[in-house]
Amino acid sequence: MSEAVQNSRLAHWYRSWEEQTESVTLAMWFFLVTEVMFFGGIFTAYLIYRAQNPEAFAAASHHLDIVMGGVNTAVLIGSSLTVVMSVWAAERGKQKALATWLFLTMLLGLTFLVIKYFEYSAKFEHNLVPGASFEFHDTRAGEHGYVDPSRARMFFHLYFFMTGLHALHMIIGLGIYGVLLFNTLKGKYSVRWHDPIPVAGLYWHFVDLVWIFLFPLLYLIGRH
Amino acid sequence: MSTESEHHIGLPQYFSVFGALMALTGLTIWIAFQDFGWLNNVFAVGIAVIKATLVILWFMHLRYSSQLTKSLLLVSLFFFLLLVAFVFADTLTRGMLEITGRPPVIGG
Amino acid sequence: MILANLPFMPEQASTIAHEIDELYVFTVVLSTVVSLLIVAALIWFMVRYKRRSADEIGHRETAGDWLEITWTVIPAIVFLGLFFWGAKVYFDTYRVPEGADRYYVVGKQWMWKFQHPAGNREINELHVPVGRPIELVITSEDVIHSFFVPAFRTKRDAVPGRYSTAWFEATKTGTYDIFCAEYCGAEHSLMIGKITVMEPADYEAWLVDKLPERTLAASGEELFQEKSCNTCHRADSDARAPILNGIYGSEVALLGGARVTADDNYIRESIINPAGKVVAGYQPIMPTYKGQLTEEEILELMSYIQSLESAGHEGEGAEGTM
Amino acid sequence: MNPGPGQKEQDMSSTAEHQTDAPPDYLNDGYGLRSWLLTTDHKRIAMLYLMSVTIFFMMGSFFAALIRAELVTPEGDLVTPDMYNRLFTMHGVIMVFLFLIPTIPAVFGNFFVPIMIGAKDLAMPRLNLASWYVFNVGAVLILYSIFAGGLDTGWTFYVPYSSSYSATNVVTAAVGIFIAGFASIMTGLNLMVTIHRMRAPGMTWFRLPLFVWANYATSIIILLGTPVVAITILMVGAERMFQLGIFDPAYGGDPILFQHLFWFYSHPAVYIMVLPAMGIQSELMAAFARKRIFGYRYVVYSSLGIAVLGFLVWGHHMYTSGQSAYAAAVFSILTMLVAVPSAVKTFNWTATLYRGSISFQTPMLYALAFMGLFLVGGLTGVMLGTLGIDVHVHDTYFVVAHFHYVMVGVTVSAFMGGLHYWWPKMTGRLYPSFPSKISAILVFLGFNLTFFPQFLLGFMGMPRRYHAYPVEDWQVLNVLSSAGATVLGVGFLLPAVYLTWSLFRGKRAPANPWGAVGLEWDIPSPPTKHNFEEDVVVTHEAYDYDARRDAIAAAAAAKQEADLV
Repeated sequence: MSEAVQNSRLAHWYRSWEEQTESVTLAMWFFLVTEVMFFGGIFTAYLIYRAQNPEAFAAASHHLDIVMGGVNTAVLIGSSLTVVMSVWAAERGKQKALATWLFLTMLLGLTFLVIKYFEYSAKFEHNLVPGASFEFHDTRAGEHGYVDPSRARMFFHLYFFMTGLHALHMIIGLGIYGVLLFNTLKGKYSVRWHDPIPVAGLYWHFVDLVWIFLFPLLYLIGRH
Repeated sequence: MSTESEHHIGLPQYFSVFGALMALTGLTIWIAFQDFGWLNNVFAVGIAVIKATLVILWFMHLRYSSQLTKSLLLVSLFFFLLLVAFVFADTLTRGMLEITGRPPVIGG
Repeated sequence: MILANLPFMPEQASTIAHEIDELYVFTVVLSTVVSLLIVAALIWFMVRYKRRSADEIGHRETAGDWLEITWTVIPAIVFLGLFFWGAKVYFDTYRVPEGADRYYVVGKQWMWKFQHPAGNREINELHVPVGRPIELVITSEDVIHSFFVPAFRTKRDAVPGRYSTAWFEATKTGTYDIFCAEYCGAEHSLMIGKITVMEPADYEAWLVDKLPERTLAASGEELFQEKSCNTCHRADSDARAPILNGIYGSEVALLGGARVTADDNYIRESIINPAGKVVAGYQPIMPTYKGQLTEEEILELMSYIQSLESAGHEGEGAEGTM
Repeated sequence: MNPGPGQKEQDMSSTAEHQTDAPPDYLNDGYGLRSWLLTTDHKRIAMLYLMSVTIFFMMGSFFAALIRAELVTPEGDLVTPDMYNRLFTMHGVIMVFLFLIPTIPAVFGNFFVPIMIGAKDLAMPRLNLASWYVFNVGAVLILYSIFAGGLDTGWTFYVPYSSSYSATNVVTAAVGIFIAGFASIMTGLNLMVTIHRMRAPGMTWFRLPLFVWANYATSIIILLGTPVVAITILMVGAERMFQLGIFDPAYGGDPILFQHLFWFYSHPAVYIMVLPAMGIQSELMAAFARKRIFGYRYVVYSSLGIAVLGFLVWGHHMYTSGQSAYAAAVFSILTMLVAVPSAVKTFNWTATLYRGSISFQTPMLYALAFMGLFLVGGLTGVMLGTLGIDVHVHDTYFVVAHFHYVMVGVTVSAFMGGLHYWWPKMTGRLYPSFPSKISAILVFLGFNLTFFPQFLLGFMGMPRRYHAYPVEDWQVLNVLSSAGATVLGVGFLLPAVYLTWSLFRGKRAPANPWGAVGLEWDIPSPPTKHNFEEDVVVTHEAYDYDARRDAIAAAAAAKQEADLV
């Protein structure tokens, strides 16, 4: 890439390349602070309601498909690895490797959403989606006693809200990585300037982090 | 990550972190099926925190970031826990004072 | 009492009204004095250090660390003092004294419904005897309302799904306004009522000629049979459900080791969501009654359960064990 | 109140006599709609924000005027109860989310933080322009909900009324507020990164002007608080649209949990509104007493103290809501602690005037009004934080009077003070000083006449959000309050007249009309596109008048020669 094009990437109000990279990375970290508080609100609601109805939440969580949840966790951790590899490739200017890792990340992200789609459609079939058709039966083995369906429905309120919000963040992530892939194929990035790759990586890792907490809190309660 | 040059994270480190994350996922699923009573919750959240720290330190390069970036994460966690703590402080002590004439019997 | 007839102050018609007014007037006077001192200092500086010439500049000040510490610590101490006084008054307003008469208040979109212990029901009107502590158990059927009587200085939100308690002891007979203080929709400002404080004798007389056929507890007992609660909650039953005599206000050990005090909210939740808190030694087999009982019926059952004193001693008006 | 010229800024600027070699100032650095609507210059974006917030302030005030007109008569016969509910809700939503929260950080923060720290622009100019568009999209959604039937939940959106019982378009307004909140996050993020990364060499943390510190503390609150109300509003939206009844008592939901999540943001939000105003107050006191702020570091620490303690006190909005008495006591102690930094600031501002050289131009009138009104607003806040008093006065006009003393008395008078202080620098024009002093006095008198009677009404028990009050003898105070509102309205309209006039016929402003010290006064007014022609190196403290004695003399001479009164 010609020197002129590269220099146009250094915005005139920054004093050096490092300063620009640091500022952009810092801005993303600040944004992640807002995301932590954003998910923090709904996690607070989850913790309060679970503390108030542990039995109902355990019974409701039993309906979630732990296989799909586990696979999704593996898929997301895999996508974190491909993101890290894309940053590794970008730092060394390996354009072809960068493009493949970005594509793999998008592929894994898409897999996650497809598995999510199957999970949601399974919930529709078992009418576990909050609304008129919601009906709940405690399917746990052994004697657990009576569980109030309305409290179990509260679990599904939280489940659909949290996983839906997470899936929305995943879709936004796919959009970002689509743009990155497009730019990489057009040769916009070089060893000298490739800031968007690690910054978008931070966002993707955060979405993975949210799932790392969502998975145990939603899927793994009431399994014993 | 300030200057990239001196401390490139090598590929083996990435793969070992990836392996650890996958192992921890398996572990947390296995533990979920064993009955440790209330310890189950502690394990579930504990393993999630360990996995999160792995991702943050290595994958998100926080190890080599500036002091400011490191403190950002702690600040946001502090305020989140503050929100949770105060809301729990309210919900847990809600019924105490409102019994006719009988002082609340705490614990015991 | 100097506080009784200050201008712009509502009537003092309850025991705690006096306490709250004292705290309020003290804070107002303190704030005014402090503000006037600061404003005086400001005005004096403005007059004394007016700019004399266009290019005059202020003197170079060295920061007074000690001065800063004093005007950090002193306000903190004054404010904390205010906190303790305020907290004492607050806990007085919310800790219901022993042996208060219990009235039920149900807020419904744009009206207040009252139930006397003797069973009388009123809407937007409440008659209470003077000189006796009155406990109000407040709930709402739809949105959040707030029961507010300026003359008694009491205010408590009526939150749907749970009971809140407030109490007052009227000291002056008369009629006072009841307002809804929490915005609750179209006719929020029309959700007002009158509370009439009467001499105990007049109150008894009023009760008698308006007496419904049976007290709350009696209608609660009838509901207890009608909803076949007694099939399990029987004194002599082979322990399929806990005996309810004397359970109210006592401490209950729950399945899983927690201990909770059986207050109104616990009983209401056990009716609506029985599996929520199961008594130790019993199975969670009780079905939910959510949707089958109106708020008033739950209150009647509540009164009945409270009237079941433990078999040991004779409660007032208790019918003994079944 | 300030310029609300319909058309864009650039067609009004006078025939600019182009200096031959010097670069043109930012107003004349490009003409046409494109140069304004696609600008990345933080100064132009600040002017765009100024226009948006002026329009919203006028709309909010219009609803306030209707509310005051309604309350003149006890029967409430001007508008129907439903209409009245929509009026006070829209007054609240527009004023809080579209005027008070964005204004000072987005207008003066955008314009002056980069200049005050010696930077050419904000860290992310494109994000800055995007925030203006996002803000306007959010605002359009909120305003659309007015014409599509209005919103009657109050700006607090308390559940279960807002989620299951209100028939008005709650979701549209909620999405609008979510988007406007996102714009606020973008501004906060931009200011935060700029202050951290873009300070000129020599501009250490304790040489920063206090206005920059105030914006820093505000950005902390914006970044930590705004997302929580965003998620809370999404929950209400989800409850209305998808029956995900997270707060619905029928499913074990807890309406008080909504209040916790809402006030976790909304109390720090009142510090988002008041902290930048305190920053302007520090600037005005230093400039018009020509003296360093007394105890600079303590004022900085109290700003940061307010930002952090602000997150610990939200429960004092819920003393009577069924929250447990112990939690109420904890929140009350912490509320007393959060009042201390404000007291420290007040004492420091007062001490700044000691042995200063005080001049009484218009911005200083607003600063002195700020002092008086902040004393009343702050101390009544402490009263409301006291458990015993709040039980009686919660949700009455006492609370309405308190937060108007802080919102209008403190934030808006600081905004007006800042506007009159920086107007010459932003537009290169001087406004006539006599009418501006009249309007400042009118605002002060009208304000007190409007809101002081409401304290009395509040303690007498008049609940808030009532369109009709049954008690006859409250009418006198309400009529007084409504009369005050008209005086306040005139006081706010006057500046719109003379400031717009000054854009066309005002005298050309010298670089330092007030003889103040600060990087923004060393550059021409209006500044050029890149603020500083040569690189800036900072050697002095923030308000070092002694070191700049000669510069002040020169500025005073320049002002004299431009025969300013």
